[in-house]
Amino acid sequence: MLYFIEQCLNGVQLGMLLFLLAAGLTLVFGIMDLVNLAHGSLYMLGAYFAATFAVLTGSFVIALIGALLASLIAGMVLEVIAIRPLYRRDHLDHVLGTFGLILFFNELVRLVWGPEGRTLSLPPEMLTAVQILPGVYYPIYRLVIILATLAVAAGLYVVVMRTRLGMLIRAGASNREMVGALGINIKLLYTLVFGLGAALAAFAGVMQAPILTVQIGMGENILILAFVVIIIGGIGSIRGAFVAALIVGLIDTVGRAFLPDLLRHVLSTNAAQTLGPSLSSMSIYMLMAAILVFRPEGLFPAASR
Amino acid sequence: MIRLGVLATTALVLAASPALAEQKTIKIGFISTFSGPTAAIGNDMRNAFELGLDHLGRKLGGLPVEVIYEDDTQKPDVGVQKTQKLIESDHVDFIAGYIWSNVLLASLKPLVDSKTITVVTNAGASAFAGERCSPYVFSTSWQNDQTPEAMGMYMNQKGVKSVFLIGPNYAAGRDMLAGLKITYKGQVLGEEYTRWPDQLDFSTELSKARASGAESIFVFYPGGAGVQFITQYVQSGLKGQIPLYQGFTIDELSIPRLKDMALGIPGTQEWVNDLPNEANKKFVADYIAKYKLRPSYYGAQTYDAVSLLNSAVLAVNGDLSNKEGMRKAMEKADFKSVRGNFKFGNNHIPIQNFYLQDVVKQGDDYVLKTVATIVENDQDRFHDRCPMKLGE
Amino acid sequence: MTASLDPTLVARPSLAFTPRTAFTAALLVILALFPLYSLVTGNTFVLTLFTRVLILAIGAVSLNLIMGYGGMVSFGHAAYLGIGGYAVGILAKEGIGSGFVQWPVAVAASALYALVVGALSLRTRGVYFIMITLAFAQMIYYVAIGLDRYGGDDGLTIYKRSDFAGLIDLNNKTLFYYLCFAILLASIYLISRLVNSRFGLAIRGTRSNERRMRAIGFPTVRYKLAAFVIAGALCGLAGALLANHTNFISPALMHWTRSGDLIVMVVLGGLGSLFGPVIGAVTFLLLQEGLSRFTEYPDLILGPILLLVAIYVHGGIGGLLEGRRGG
Amino acid sequence: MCTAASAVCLKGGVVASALLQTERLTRRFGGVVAADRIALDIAPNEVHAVIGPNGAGKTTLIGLLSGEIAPQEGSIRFDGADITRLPVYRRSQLGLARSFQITSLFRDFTALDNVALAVQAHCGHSFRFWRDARYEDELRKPAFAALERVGLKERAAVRVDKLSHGEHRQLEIAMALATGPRLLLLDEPMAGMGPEESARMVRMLRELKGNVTILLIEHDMEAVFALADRLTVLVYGRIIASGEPEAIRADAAVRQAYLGEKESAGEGKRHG
Repeated sequence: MLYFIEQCLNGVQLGMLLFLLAAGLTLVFGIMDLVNLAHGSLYMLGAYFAATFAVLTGSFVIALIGALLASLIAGMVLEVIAIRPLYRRDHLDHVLGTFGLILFFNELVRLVWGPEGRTLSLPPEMLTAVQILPGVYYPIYRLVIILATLAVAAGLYVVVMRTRLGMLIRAGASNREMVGALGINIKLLYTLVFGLGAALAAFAGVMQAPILTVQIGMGENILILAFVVIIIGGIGSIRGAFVAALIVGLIDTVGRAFLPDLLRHVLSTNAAQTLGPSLSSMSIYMLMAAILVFRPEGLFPAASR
Repeated sequence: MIRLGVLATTALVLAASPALAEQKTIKIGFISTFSGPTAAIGNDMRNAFELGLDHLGRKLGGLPVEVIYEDDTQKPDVGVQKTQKLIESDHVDFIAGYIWSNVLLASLKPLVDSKTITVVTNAGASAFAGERCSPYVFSTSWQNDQTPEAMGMYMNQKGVKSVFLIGPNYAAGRDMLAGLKITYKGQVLGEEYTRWPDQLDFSTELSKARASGAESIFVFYPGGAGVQFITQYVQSGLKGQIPLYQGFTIDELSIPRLKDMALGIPGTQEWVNDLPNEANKKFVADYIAKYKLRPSYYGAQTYDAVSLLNSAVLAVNGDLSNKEGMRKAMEKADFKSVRGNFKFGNNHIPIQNFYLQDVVKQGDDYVLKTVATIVENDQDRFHDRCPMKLGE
Repeated sequence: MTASLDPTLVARPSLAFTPRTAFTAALLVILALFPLYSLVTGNTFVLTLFTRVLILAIGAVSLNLIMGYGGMVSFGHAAYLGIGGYAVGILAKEGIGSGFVQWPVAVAASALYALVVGALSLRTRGVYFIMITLAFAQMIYYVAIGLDRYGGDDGLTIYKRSDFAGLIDLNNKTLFYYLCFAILLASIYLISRLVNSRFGLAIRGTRSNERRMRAIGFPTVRYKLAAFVIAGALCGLAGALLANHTNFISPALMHWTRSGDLIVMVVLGGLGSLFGPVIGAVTFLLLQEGLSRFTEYPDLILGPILLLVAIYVHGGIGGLLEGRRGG
Repeated sequence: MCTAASAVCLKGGVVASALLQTERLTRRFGGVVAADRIALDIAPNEVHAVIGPNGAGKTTLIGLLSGEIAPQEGSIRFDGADITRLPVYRRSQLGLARSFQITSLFRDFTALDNVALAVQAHCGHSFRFWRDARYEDELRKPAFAALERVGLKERAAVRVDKLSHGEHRQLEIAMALATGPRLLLLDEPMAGMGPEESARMVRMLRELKGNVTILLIEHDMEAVFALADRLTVLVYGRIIASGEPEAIRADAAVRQAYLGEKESAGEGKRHG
């Protein structure tokens, strides 16, 4: 039981990272109707920025803040230069263009930071585990990730639900034309939203850096997961993204934790060992396919499209 | 503009195709990983290979050498393509390198089909040591199982009652965990394989290890993943509770990133930088002098490859068409290895000692030290599946 | 075939000497002559490289059928390469070396998979279709990783190429090259017939205005599904070729970025044009290969090129050669 | 003369002769009732016009009849057969052809190709993969004839996006005609036309009169009274009157509805 709780925490923690990534993606998708494969590159950039600032300042917190600002700016610049002209084009051109951006950014990072990848080391006090329940030890830092992300989620909720910007965002996600009709400076709104998405992605990139990695292409696998999340959650819906991220995170982790043992009852150990991890990865996509077949608008449709 | 690009590149591909190279210079193709999180390994290999050539005046058996380095990006399918390119386009005389067992297994067919004399400087897939051994393919490293087998023996000596195994789900990962189970006499309470190379979050596996109640954990994660694993192991607070035993997870490349986290985690290896023989002293000293870094076993194995190739070219005094001659010469392993001299098994895999190594702190510096010899003249357990015999 | 109608009423494919036709012709000639070239220079790798280009071009051609003519953007097309490849690999490992078995199985398996995926996916539209095809491709990808017996993530080496009872020896690089070339041309001809047949008009009409198609009495879904299956089968054949080409298959064959590559080739070459995918495949792979020869950072150039094409060019390079621009 | 009330009595007698008949056809969108127990019957070869202010549910009615919108209650019988649950394409194959209020054509095809597709839809399945359909007389001849009927003969080879708006409307009709329909559902064929264009359209439709049954939805009262044999007036999804043109002209309720057009137009904005 305690073990199960621990695994669920791991799942939640993964889910939280996914949410950070998916939130930006779903906004950009919902509001600008842009399929942005390059979102993972912003996640990568954020991590690299942080790694650099950490070396310069020696402080993880400063590095985090610096990375967020840098990514916000990078995102807005990217939007103005490369993304804006894509809005007029169809999804196919989005795929082509942003696919090109992935190649570009991976190469750029290789040019600037070298091929080896970086480490973002934590302050020593983060290197231990705490007893959250009798018998359940959990790494402090992973708790930090969960809490920090929850904070961001809450903040995002407030922004989207309580502010004028949020009103526009919601309006945009459910009815793009309407926002245009309202005579809002739509260009500026788009740039802001894209920058926000970039910052959120960067936040995810920085938070995972100390436990996982800072390396080229780190965004590509998790990007697909993020897409799964926003499809399951419903394009344009932050709430949907949050719920779906948790679901995906839990399925992936709990699946990895328990499937191999279950399989061992029916298969040879070896087969089970190989099949287990891939099965749990598959189950996520099965869920997504099922959702698309039976509830194409996702769990929380934000838009009537 | 794009159209011009196409024509230009087409022209380039046309241009980049030398007519059959006549044998003035020796062409060596070197395949390793030079990008991504494991690029450090590739660089260490390249450094060592360059150093080895320097030590020989950049000549093998008196013939000038040209080396073509190719990046397998750690992907089997890319590895095959690069291998084919080296053979078919660059018409290399020798090929060396290969970090990854799965890349090697994928590339083995073109190597064997083309009878290219190859020196594998790290990958030690079991199949390659056994039924898929080949007369023209040699290894200066080991068969995957050997190193963990040594660790298993050590854990027996220490009387470790039970262990939980964690490794990546690819050829080498499976070999390594299997190897430990061969010699280890205690209980194996669990065995986890993770997606390779893209899974870097080991929280699930660490939680399982903790829950299994095992007395120890054995792990195999080469390259960057090793750093991730150790970091997460420490973060999860397990270091104080469940001791870790590792193979290929802590090395001179990862220590500078791990620092204190690496202390007190023993490993086994066929080479440690402090091995007391002349060849090794020279190698390590010159390497540090030239690159301001410590060489790892990856480098050491690659450095030996240069000497091995040299012995081959000398034996046939430069007649590279005489592959039989070169093969027979190489089987003698007639050169000064930095691990101390060794013999080849019938499958062209070294029969050698394995040592216990530990991380120690010298001032601000962290280094690996040889603690003890675990096993002497160990031969891999797959050699009898290989039909070849030495000297035939 | 009929004179009774005013010929101006049918848009005949123009054989006029446009830059595009000239470029296409030149490209085909170059492709046809490569074996000669590598024979002269002894550089067999160019042949290996271009065989790969041809095979992927076949994949792109098949994708173009559903994407360019049917308006179905499949982000999972690499799955068929994998299925075709694994069909050959698995049969070979199990000791069935005959191409007469392997290739039909590869095609049939791909078609079957396409049938299932299509039947489920075609209930969705637009971006949801993109995503569901991706989802299914990912499933197959992980299935392959889970195939312990067939190498799992490490992939599977194929020791003998498909054997056609002495009819044709695939180990002969030149022969194999021309086989791929022939299959490519054949599939292009097939599609050129297809898209102007009643079936072709049905799927093109559906692409243009599906609501109206139903209103005038077309059960559109079954035609789309049929096109989806045909494309899958053709790409499965490409997969079988690829497996024979590299003598090695691994899940990487089906990684989503491979599907991305295929889309890029089609869009780059020009959506819904017969030779577009070939132009796209050649350009894309040569850019990759070629750029890496004169810069250490090829994608720094390739990436922006793709972006610019996406933004400014209508109908890809084909369109560019016709002077069509985006707006 | 038949009012909503007496529509029930039709059940017995006229049914046999009615080509299309709806009973209690109802469709709500949220709170809005776009079609409220509509009982409609259309005799063979008549031109039956449905008029009403914006948002009266005219387009919804077309949607229900053509099958794009599923009714929540009621039934539709076409030539005696119940088609309430049939998908769009099956109804079309039975001879129910429609034109669209907002022109909906295959813009990247030529005019002839557009019509030819319509013809193709009605001669067997299209699983024919080899023969070049652009040279099949079986498809081209009838298509060409249809274009001739609507006076687009000269424009046959022109791409649709090169045609004028008026020509688009004509093409819409041609496509509907080409399938040899038994019932034409015309959704505001004169929408957005200039006076002489609509005049031509009226002339064209009058030529069709007698050979094909037409259900005409139109704002242009002049056109309606020029063409229709019978009228049905729809307000808020309910039939308020139905009968010969003169009777409708005289009907007080209809007057009321049209005087009240303004606010119901406002309504229309929301749930049209």
